[in-house]
Amino acid sequence: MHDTIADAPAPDDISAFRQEVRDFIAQAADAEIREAGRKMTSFFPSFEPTMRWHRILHRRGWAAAPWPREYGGPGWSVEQQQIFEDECRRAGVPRLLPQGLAMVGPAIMKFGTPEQKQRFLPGIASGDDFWAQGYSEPNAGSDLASLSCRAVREGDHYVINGSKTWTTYAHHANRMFLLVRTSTEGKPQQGISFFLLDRLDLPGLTIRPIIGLDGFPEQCDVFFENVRVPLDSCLGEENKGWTVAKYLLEYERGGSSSFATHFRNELDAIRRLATSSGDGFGGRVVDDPVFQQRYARLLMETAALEATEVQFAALEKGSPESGPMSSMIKITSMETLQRITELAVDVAGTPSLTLQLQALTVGSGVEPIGPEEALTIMPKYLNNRAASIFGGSNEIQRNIIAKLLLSR
Amino acid sequence: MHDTIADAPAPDDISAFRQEVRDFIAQAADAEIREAGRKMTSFFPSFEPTMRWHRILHRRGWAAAPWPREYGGPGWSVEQQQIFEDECRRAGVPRLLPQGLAMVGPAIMKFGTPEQKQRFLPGIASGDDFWAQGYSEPNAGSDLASLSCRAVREGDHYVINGSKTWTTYAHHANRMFLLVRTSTEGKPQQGISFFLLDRLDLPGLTIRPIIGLDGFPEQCDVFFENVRVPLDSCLGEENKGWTVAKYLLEYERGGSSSFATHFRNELDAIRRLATSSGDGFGGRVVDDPVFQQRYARLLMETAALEATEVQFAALEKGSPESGPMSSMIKITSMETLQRITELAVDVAGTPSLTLQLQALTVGSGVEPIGPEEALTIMPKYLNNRAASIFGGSNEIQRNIIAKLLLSR
Amino acid sequence: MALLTDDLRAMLDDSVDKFIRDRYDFHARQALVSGQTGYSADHWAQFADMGWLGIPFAEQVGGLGGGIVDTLGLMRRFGRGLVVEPYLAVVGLAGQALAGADDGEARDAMLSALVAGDVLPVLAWEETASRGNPAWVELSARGDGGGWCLDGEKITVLNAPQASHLVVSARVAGQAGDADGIELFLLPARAEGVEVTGFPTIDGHRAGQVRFQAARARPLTFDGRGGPLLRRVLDQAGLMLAAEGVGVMESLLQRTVDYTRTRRQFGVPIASFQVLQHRMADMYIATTQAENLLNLTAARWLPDGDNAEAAAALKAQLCVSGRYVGQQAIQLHGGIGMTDELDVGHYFKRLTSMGLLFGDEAWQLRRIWQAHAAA
Amino acid sequence: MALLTDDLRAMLDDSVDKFIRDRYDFHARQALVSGQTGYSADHWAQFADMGWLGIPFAEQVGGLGGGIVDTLGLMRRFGRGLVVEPYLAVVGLAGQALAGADDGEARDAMLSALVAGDVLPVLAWEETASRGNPAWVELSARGDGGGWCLDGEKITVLNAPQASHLVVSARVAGQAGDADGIELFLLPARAEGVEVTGFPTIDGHRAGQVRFQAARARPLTFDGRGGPLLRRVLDQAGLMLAAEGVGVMESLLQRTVDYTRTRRQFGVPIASFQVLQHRMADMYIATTQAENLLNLTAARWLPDGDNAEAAAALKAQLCVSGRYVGQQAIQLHGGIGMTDELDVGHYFKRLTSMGLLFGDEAWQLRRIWQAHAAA
Repeated sequence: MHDTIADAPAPDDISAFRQEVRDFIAQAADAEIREAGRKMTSFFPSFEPTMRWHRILHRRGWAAAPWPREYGGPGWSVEQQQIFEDECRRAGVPRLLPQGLAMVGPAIMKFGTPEQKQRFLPGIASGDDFWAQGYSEPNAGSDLASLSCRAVREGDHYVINGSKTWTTYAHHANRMFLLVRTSTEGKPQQGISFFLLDRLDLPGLTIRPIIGLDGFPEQCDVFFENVRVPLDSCLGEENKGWTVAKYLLEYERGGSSSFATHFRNELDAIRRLATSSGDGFGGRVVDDPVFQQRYARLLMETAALEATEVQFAALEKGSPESGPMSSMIKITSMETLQRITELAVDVAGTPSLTLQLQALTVGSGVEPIGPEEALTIMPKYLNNRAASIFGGSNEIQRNIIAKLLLSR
Repeated sequence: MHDTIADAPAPDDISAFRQEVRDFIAQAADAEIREAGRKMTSFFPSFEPTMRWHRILHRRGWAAAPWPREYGGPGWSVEQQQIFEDECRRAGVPRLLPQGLAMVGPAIMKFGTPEQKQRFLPGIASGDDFWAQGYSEPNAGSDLASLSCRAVREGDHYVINGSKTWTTYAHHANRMFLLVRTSTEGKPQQGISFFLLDRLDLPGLTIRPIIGLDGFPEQCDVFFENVRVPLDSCLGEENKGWTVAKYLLEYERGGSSSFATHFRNELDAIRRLATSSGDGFGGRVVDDPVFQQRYARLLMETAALEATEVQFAALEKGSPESGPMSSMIKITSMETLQRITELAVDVAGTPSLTLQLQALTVGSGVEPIGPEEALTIMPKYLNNRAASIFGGSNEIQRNIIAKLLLSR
Repeated sequence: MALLTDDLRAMLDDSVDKFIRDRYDFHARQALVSGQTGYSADHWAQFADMGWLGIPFAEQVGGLGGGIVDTLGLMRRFGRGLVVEPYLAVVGLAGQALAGADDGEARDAMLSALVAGDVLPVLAWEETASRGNPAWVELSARGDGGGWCLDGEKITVLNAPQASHLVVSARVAGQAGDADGIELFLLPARAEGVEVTGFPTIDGHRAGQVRFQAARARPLTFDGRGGPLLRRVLDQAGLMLAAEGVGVMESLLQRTVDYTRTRRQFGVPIASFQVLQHRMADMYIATTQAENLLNLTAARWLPDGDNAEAAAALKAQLCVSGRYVGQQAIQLHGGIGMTDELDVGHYFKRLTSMGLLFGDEAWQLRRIWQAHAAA
Repeated sequence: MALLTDDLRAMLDDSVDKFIRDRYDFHARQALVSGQTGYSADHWAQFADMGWLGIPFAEQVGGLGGGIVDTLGLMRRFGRGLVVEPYLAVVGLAGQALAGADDGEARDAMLSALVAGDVLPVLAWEETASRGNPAWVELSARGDGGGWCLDGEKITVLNAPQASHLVVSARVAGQAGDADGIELFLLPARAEGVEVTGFPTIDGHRAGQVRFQAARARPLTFDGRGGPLLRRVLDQAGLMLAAEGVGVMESLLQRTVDYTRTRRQFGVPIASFQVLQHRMADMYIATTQAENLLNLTAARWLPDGDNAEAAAALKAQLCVSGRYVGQQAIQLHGGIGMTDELDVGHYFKRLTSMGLLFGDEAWQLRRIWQAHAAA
């Protein structure tokens, strides 16, 4: 096994660090922030309290945990980052939104000009800016190369026409990164540019929230009608946006986050619910061997996922295994997650059918109907149907694996 | 619901008929015939005792149960045929081999000349002849249209060159029906002829048994090297063999036999084994809720299969549903069967790993090692891996369904 | 077994088709879902006029004299149209409970009004700890001289906020879980001591929690016949639900086939991808399995007998088929299937509800085993 | 955790690769399988010479001083080569039981002979009613002054017909199912009162039923330490089996990819069909899940600690992955995969065996739950 830990601090320092993190979260995360963590029903927690938590962490210097120190990161070892993440999960605070910190931020670090870095990175680190991601289009879902939103140079501006969809929280965003077609020559991947928009209150730019299966707006359509943006909007070279996008896709697909830890937390919650749920015969669901088998099977899947995450993290960059294994992580993590949400629904039973938009709204003060633990179960089940669709559908991921297998 | 029963006799006659069948089987089926039924581990029971049973039934006039009276059938109603089949299953006698009775026989009835009918049907009905089926070729499994075994006219003979494979019991057969290419013009399906060979001891014809996963020879390779057969070997017109083959495929795929009844018998056997099997904690497997769920799920699948069989039998010939539903029956019946054999293996546990070629051989007199009920479990599991391959693989069947769905 | 003539059933089916076509496009349906009452009283009056409310009831109460099997054509079409009117709850659940009541006077009065569209009784049977088990009744009924008092709580009472009356399972003897000692009671939904907490459900329907505190109610059954009646009613409701589910599934299959034919990716319709073709073949299989099992179960249904194993198998198949068809319909539609704007997600959510109502898959498999082992 | 140096392990792995390449093609393997003894004594002597038999044993008995994790490279390669020599039974099961024995004299004598290739001890633990449970021991050991007598029966004793000695779990106190009261005993396989009914198994290996009637045996453990030792040994054997299974699966995946690239249907290589591509992607995933879990489990293995949950998860994954990869390899090969002539069917049968040995999937899931619920 490769060692995945760099600059590992001494054990004593580690436990002191853990305590420091735990103490800080305990005093800094207020009730509404915790409520936002508790009421997460998709990959994206409630916007306002999460951004507030982002800014609180930033003031402590901890918001951009994996970032290098020069860009505002705390300079932590991998182990410290892991501890920080563990403690955040344990405390139930919301995960910070990834669009800036984990997506466009790293892309700007890698491909940005010094001017772009200076202009954009501080606002991402601080949480003063929120970036929307403009990749998908109505007719280009998992097939990014076919996108048709286009930008044409006119004097000292680009003029953008077209639309983007599945743009998470665009209605909350003040900035946006997006892929646009700047040329139709060559292969479809060529001629795509990666744009950074520093404002969204532009003439011709319209944002329309999309209501999801759970009844909440999370994604948005974004329409561009002759939207003018300056020529320095490109990240990287014009027509070379595919390189940036691929870099980010890899980043997103493999992920640095540990799904396994998250899944164990979800499973713990199911176990608690099963412990307080009747089986219809005076016993508890948790004692039903059929429940136990499904649960144990998910623990097994989670163990295998953890093992794959560890293996993936230990792979050398560009190793031939990293392609298929990153797709494999996407497939197995999302399918296991979907099965976890299915089990939760079955344990919760008919009370999970109750639609509780208000009780789910952070800060509403509305009490849930039925058991509190069941409140988020159905929204999670519904929202996570998207887990095998977005970010390159699982069908696309299997195509990728097969292609690599057959080309060996 | 359509009524599937034609010429239904009165209830009293029916129960008298059932008793008559039961009595006859009880006195006519000797120990070895029953042993052949008990030791069936694939769709094909042991050859010798099964053909002996065929001839015994023929003497009673009952061998060709679904055949019209003019060709030697007993002239039974559908209900009587069902009762006869039920009673045979109940008594555990082997199913008669289908190649003659259910495959080439009906094809000859539909496409044969009067001379062919007279020449071939009596031997099929009586069990004096056994026909091998020559469809598959080493390079044309589920893709029959691409077959390359060819016959060329030379004077008053055809000369056959090529080979066939997966030819069940060819090493026991004295006759054979096969598809050969007689022309290379037009579409691949055109130019295929359906041949009837009235002897297999021909110069240049070689039969080589293939040992299967279970260690027994059941299938054969058949090689043709300048094998000369008379010009009247064609069933139907030359180059129109595809029509005959399609007719037979439909016949085979939908089947008139009730898988559901068979599966319930198999499930009963599993339940008996589970009743006598320890669960490792002093209890019985049959009382384990996890076993019960898997078992009940298979009962459910069997109920749905039965419903589909009933629906299919009630469809008008040529109804638009009959195509997809016949493929559906093939898929679901074979996949349920495979799951049934999996459950059996899990209930039997490690004793099913014992390889017992002698004890499985009908008439060997060798006692099985371990529980008698476990003897056939592993061979069934292994052999039934083929259930989703042969007779048009389940992938092909799904292609067919999708094609029909998309063409509506 | 159907009781009505083929002609009459065909006529009913046609009238439902026409209603769905003329009055129940997706936008009209969504307007009802987001409205105050969650259904249309006009529609309901029309149901009464068309005789739909009377299909499975005796002619003496104004019904058509059919059986539960005769409602299946309507239910299947309601599935296709995603109808939210409380037909299952009123006709299938409370209505069937009333039809089996020992108190002939209450029965005839209520059913006459039900068939006329004047009352909306619903059935309250599920409790917090009952999962699928109708014998897990903790809610108690005590006789106090002149009458009976109910105390306890019911959950997921379908269409409770819209109900005029409640039919309630209550324990008069024994302990929760005992098959004996259960009776059914009738009371107005707005009676004293009744508190209904209504809510929308994820599938666009309405339901409620109902608390009873010394609520006075009239017994509908006697001598412990409430328990067996309730089990029969739930089995019948499962049959109706399966018919609705088949309607939902065939709609989803059709929409998915249509969508994949028009949606293009990588320069071709996505229906040309073999993996999606096989997925649709499996959706067809799942749908057709449920449909065939529904038909066979209906054909063999014993109006007064024990249909437990067959009902459990059908409901289990509905759970299995419904989950597969619903999930794959979303998957094959991709992101657009995740939106509130397209009907696909609403069909999916209805199937999700169906999976849980009247006992989930594991529950039904357990019942299959029990019935099978007892046979 | 591995105990040997990376260099030494790499050397061992290379030597196994060379052996498989030079001496173990499929036909050579099949000749062994159908031969009288079912393995090659020459090979075994070579295993001893190469030091393979000593990998997980102390230097004082001639071993390399490694741990069970150090055998995994070899086991994986044995999986690729479908090796039938009784390495798992002798080194993994009996050898590990002996290595943990309290009787130091018997231990050292047997292990020295084992490492030298002079004895073939095997472990007899499974009984008719024990399923995966090593505590379900009915076979009894009674002390009679000078020694101990065994009475009872063991089933599926791996490599029993080839064994020189038997290590047997026996009950000295308590009842079948009790975790306490179990000790391990040693006796020659041809001792008086021992009857071995040998047979081939479907995977080309050998096993046997063994009956003990007043068979005199020497105790290897005392004070109830036999039970815990046996559980540890079985967990270790599961780890070795998983390594072998990963070797089998990667071979099947490679063969399937190769076959679908060359086999043509409908005028194209069948590897061009998307459905088969996805099937192979899933075979890759299943194989890689098992491989990664094997590696992580090995890295975290506690040589003397409780590995129960991790061992159960790994074995469960082996069952799940092995079943899928084996079945799909047959399916994608079509008819040819059903024949004795091609190695694919033999790999499949080995995976089938693995699924049942040391407790099947349901058994392992039960153990996962128990360990998890206890934590």
